[in-house]
Amino acid sequence: MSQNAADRSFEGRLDRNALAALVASDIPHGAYVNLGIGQPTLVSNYLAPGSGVTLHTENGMLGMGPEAHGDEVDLDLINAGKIPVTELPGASYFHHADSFAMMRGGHLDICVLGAYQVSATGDLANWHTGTPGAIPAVGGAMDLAIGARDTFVMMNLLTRDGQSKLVPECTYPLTGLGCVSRVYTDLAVFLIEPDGAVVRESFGIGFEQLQELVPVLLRQ
Amino acid sequence: MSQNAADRSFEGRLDRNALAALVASDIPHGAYVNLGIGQPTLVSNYLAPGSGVTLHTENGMLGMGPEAHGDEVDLDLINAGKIPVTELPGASYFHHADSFAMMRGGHLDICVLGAYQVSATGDLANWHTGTPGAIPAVGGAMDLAIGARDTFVMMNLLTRDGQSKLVPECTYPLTGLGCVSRVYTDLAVFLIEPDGAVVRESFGIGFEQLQELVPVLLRQ
Amino acid sequence: MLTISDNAMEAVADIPDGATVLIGGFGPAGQPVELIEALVQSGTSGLTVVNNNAGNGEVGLAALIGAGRVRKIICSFPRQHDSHHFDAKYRAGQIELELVPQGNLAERIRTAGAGIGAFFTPTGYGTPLAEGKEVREIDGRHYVLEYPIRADYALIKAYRGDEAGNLVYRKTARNFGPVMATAARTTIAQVHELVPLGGIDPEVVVTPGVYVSRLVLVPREAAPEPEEGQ
Amino acid sequence: MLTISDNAMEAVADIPDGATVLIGGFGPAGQPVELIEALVQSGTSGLTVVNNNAGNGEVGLAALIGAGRVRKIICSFPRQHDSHHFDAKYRAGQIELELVPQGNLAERIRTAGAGIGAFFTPTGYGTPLAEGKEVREIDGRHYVLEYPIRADYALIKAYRGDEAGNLVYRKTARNFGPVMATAARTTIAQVHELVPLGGIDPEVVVTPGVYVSRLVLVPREAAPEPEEGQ
Repeated sequence: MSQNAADRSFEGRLDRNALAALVASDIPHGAYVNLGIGQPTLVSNYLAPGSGVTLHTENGMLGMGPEAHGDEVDLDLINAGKIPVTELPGASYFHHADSFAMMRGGHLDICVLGAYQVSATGDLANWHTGTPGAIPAVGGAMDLAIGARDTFVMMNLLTRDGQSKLVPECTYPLTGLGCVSRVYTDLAVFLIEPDGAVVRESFGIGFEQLQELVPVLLRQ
Repeated sequence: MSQNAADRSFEGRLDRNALAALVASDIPHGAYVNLGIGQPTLVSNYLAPGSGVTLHTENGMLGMGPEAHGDEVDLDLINAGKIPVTELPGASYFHHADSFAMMRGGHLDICVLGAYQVSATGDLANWHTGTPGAIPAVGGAMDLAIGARDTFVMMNLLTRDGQSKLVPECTYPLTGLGCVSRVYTDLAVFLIEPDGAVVRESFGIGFEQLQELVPVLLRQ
Repeated sequence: MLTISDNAMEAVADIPDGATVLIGGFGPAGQPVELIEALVQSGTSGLTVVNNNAGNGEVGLAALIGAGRVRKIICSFPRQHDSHHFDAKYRAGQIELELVPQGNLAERIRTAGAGIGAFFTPTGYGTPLAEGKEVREIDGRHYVLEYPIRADYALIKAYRGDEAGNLVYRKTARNFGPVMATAARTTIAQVHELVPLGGIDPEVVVTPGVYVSRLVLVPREAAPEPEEGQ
Repeated sequence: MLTISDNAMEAVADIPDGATVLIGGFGPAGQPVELIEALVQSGTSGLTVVNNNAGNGEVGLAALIGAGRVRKIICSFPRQHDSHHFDAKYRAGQIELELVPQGNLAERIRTAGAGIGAFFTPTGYGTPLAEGKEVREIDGRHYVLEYPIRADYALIKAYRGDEAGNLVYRKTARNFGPVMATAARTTIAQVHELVPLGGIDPEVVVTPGVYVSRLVLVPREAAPEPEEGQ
C-alpha cells in the first residue's frame, strides 16, 4: 500500500510535533543533549524552561537557547543548521576540536538524530542515500551517532512507498554501527536492546499489525 | 686531571653568567623560547627588554616575566621550576595539554636545556643518571628535547673528573634522539651538523687542545 | 614574529599556486571573507582548501571556488542549499573532494598543530568513510587511524587581536579558527579590533600569539554591534 | 548534573577504596588541597593517583601518600626537594610508580576525555620510557603509541565556578585542571568563588559545566588577594 494509504489507515499515529513532545518528555532533568538538524530540532520546542536540559551545538556551544528573531539575530551565533539562535545564562563557547571531544568522549547524555534506516542491532544510516551522482555530505553525523551515551532516532516508520525504515540490516551507507538505543516513530517507539528490538508503545496500531509492517522480529 | 685542575688550566673559559649572556645574544629578535630548569634559566637575565623574546613556561604560560619578589609573589603564578614569576603585557595562560601541544607541535623557536651528555649526532641525556636506587623523574624534559625547532644545550664541557660530556654515544639513559643542534659549554660552542660536530668558537683553549679533551671528531 | 599587514591583499600576497590553505568558519560564521576575497584577487590557483563547508552563495570561499582556484577541497559538508559554485565544479569533475566527518576534521587539524603523528578515532568506523583505512580494536571498541592535516597557510577570522598576536573570537564564530591557527606554517588572521599589548586579559586569550604570523584589521561593517564581552 | 556540596568531606565521601583519581595541580599551584585532605580523613585507601608530582611537604597529596593510601602513582616528576613522603614509600617498595613524560601525561588524559583510542607521540621515542611500547615511523619521524588515562574521579581546583558548573582558573594554577575534568566519570572541583548563572562570561569559560559533577566552595584564606581578572 502507498504511504498515504498507510497514513490514513493509522488514525492514532503521532504527528511530528506530538513525537517531538514525546521525545522531550523522555529526556531526564539535567541532561546534556544534542539535537540533530531537521525533525530533532523540534524537540527543543517542548523542553520546558524548568527542564534543566542543556543543549549542545557541535559548532561550539553549550547552553544554546531558542531560535533568534528580529533584533536578537547575530550572525556570529548560529546552530549546527546555521540558523541564528540565542544564548542562555550559564552558556559557554569552545572551538571545534573541543566541541567534538565533548561529543566523542561520551560527555553528552543524549543525541537525537533523523535517519533513513535503523537496523535491528542499532546501526544507523542517515547521511547519504547512495544515489549515483548525489554529492555526499556528512557533517557531524558520524561523530554524533557514536558520541553520546544514548542516541535516539526520530523518523517516520515507513518510507513514502510504505517500506519499513527499521530493517534487519541497513542498505544505505552507514553512519555508525550499533549506536542507536531508541527509535521514536510516528507509529511506535522501539528500544534497541542487546537481544533485539522491543516495542515500548505504539500509536494507532496493534502489535500484530506493527510486526506485519516491520521485517524485524519485535518483542513486546 | 680533576675538574678543578681543568678549570684552572683554562683561564679564558666562560663562567655560567658569561655563557648565559652568549646564549642570549644568539637568540634572534622575536623568538619564542623555553628555558629549562637550572643553568638555562640564567639566560633570561640577559634578554634585554627590547629583545622581543617571548618566554614559554610549560606549566601553561607565554609571556613569562622575571622572577617575582616581595609583594609580586603570587603562588598561582610559577614557572616550571616552581619559582614565583611575573607576567608581561601580552601574556597568555593555557592548560597543560595545550601547552605541550605548543611545544611538541614545533611552534617554539628555541629550547635551552641542561645535559649530562650530548652525542655527536645530537642525542641528549639529561633526565636520569641511571644510578641504581635513584628515583627517576622526567618532568617535561623529553617533550622539550624534541619539541622546539632548535634545542640548545648549556653545560660544562667536562665532568668533575675531567671527562667530556660531548661523547660519541650517550651512556646515560636518553632523553631524546638527534634533537640537539647546538652545545654551549664553558670551553667552546659546538654546532651539531648532519656530518658531525663543528667548533664555532672556543674560550681559553685552542682547537687542538679541545680535540684532545673531546672523544668526538671535531671540525673547525 | 607578528607582522601587522596594511590590508588583506598584502597579507595573502605570498600564497603560491598549489598551496594548502586552511580556511576558518562554519558556513558564514567566522569565515575570513576579506582574506579570501584578496586571495581571489591575487589570482593564486591550484589550491587545496580545508574548510567545514564548500562555500555559501557568491562571496568568500564560494567566490574562490567559482573562480576555479581550488583544485581540491577537504571538508565535512560541501552540499548546502547555496553551494552552487561547488556543486557545478564537482559535477563537472573540476574539483576533487575529500569528505571527512566533522569531528575527525577538527581533530586531524588539532593533531597537526600538536605534533601528534596519528590517532585512533571511533568516528566513521564501519562506514564508507573509513574504507581502506587502518582499524584497530582497543579495549573492546573499534577505531580508525587518522592522520594530521597540515597546511602551508591558515586564513582565519577573530574578533580582537593584540600586538602580540593574541586572539579572542566571538560566540560560535570561534569554531575552527583556534585549531587551524596551530596547524599552518603561516597563520593570517583578520580581526575587527586591534588593541595594544595588555589590551586582552591573559586569562581569556583563546589563540596565543605564537600561532599568528600576520594580522590585518578589517573593521566590522554595518553588521549588528556586538554585545559587551570578548 | 551538578551538585553543590556543603563541604569537602561530603564531596569526596563516595570515593571507594581502589579508585583511580586524577588530582590537579603542578606542585602546589592548582592542587586541590582541601579535597585531598578530606580524602585523607575519609580513610579511603588503595588509590591509584595521577598527578604531575608526588606531593610537596606535609599537606595535600604528600599527606595522602604519607598516610599510606596510595597504591600507585602515575606522574612525571615525583622526586622533588620536599617529596620525602613519596621518597620513603618508594624506597620501601610500598608505592608503585609509572613515570610518564609530562606532555604525554597531559595528552593521555586529554585523549581519555576526547574519546580517542590511542595516539602516536614523538615524545620519548628511543628512550627507556618507551621500552616495550609500539613504535611507528610516519612521514620520516618516529613515534610511540600511547593510550588514554581514564579515571573514576578527578579532584581539581578552580578559581571561580557558576551554578552550571562552568569553571575559570587563575594564572598557572590552571595547568592540569581542564584536561583532568574531562577524563573522569565524576569530577569534583573546589572553587574560591561560587557565582550565579550568568556570573561567568560564556566567552571566557575554560571548563564547561558538562564536565563538572560536584562543586565545593573553599574560600581563599590568608593568601594574597588575586588581581583583577578571571
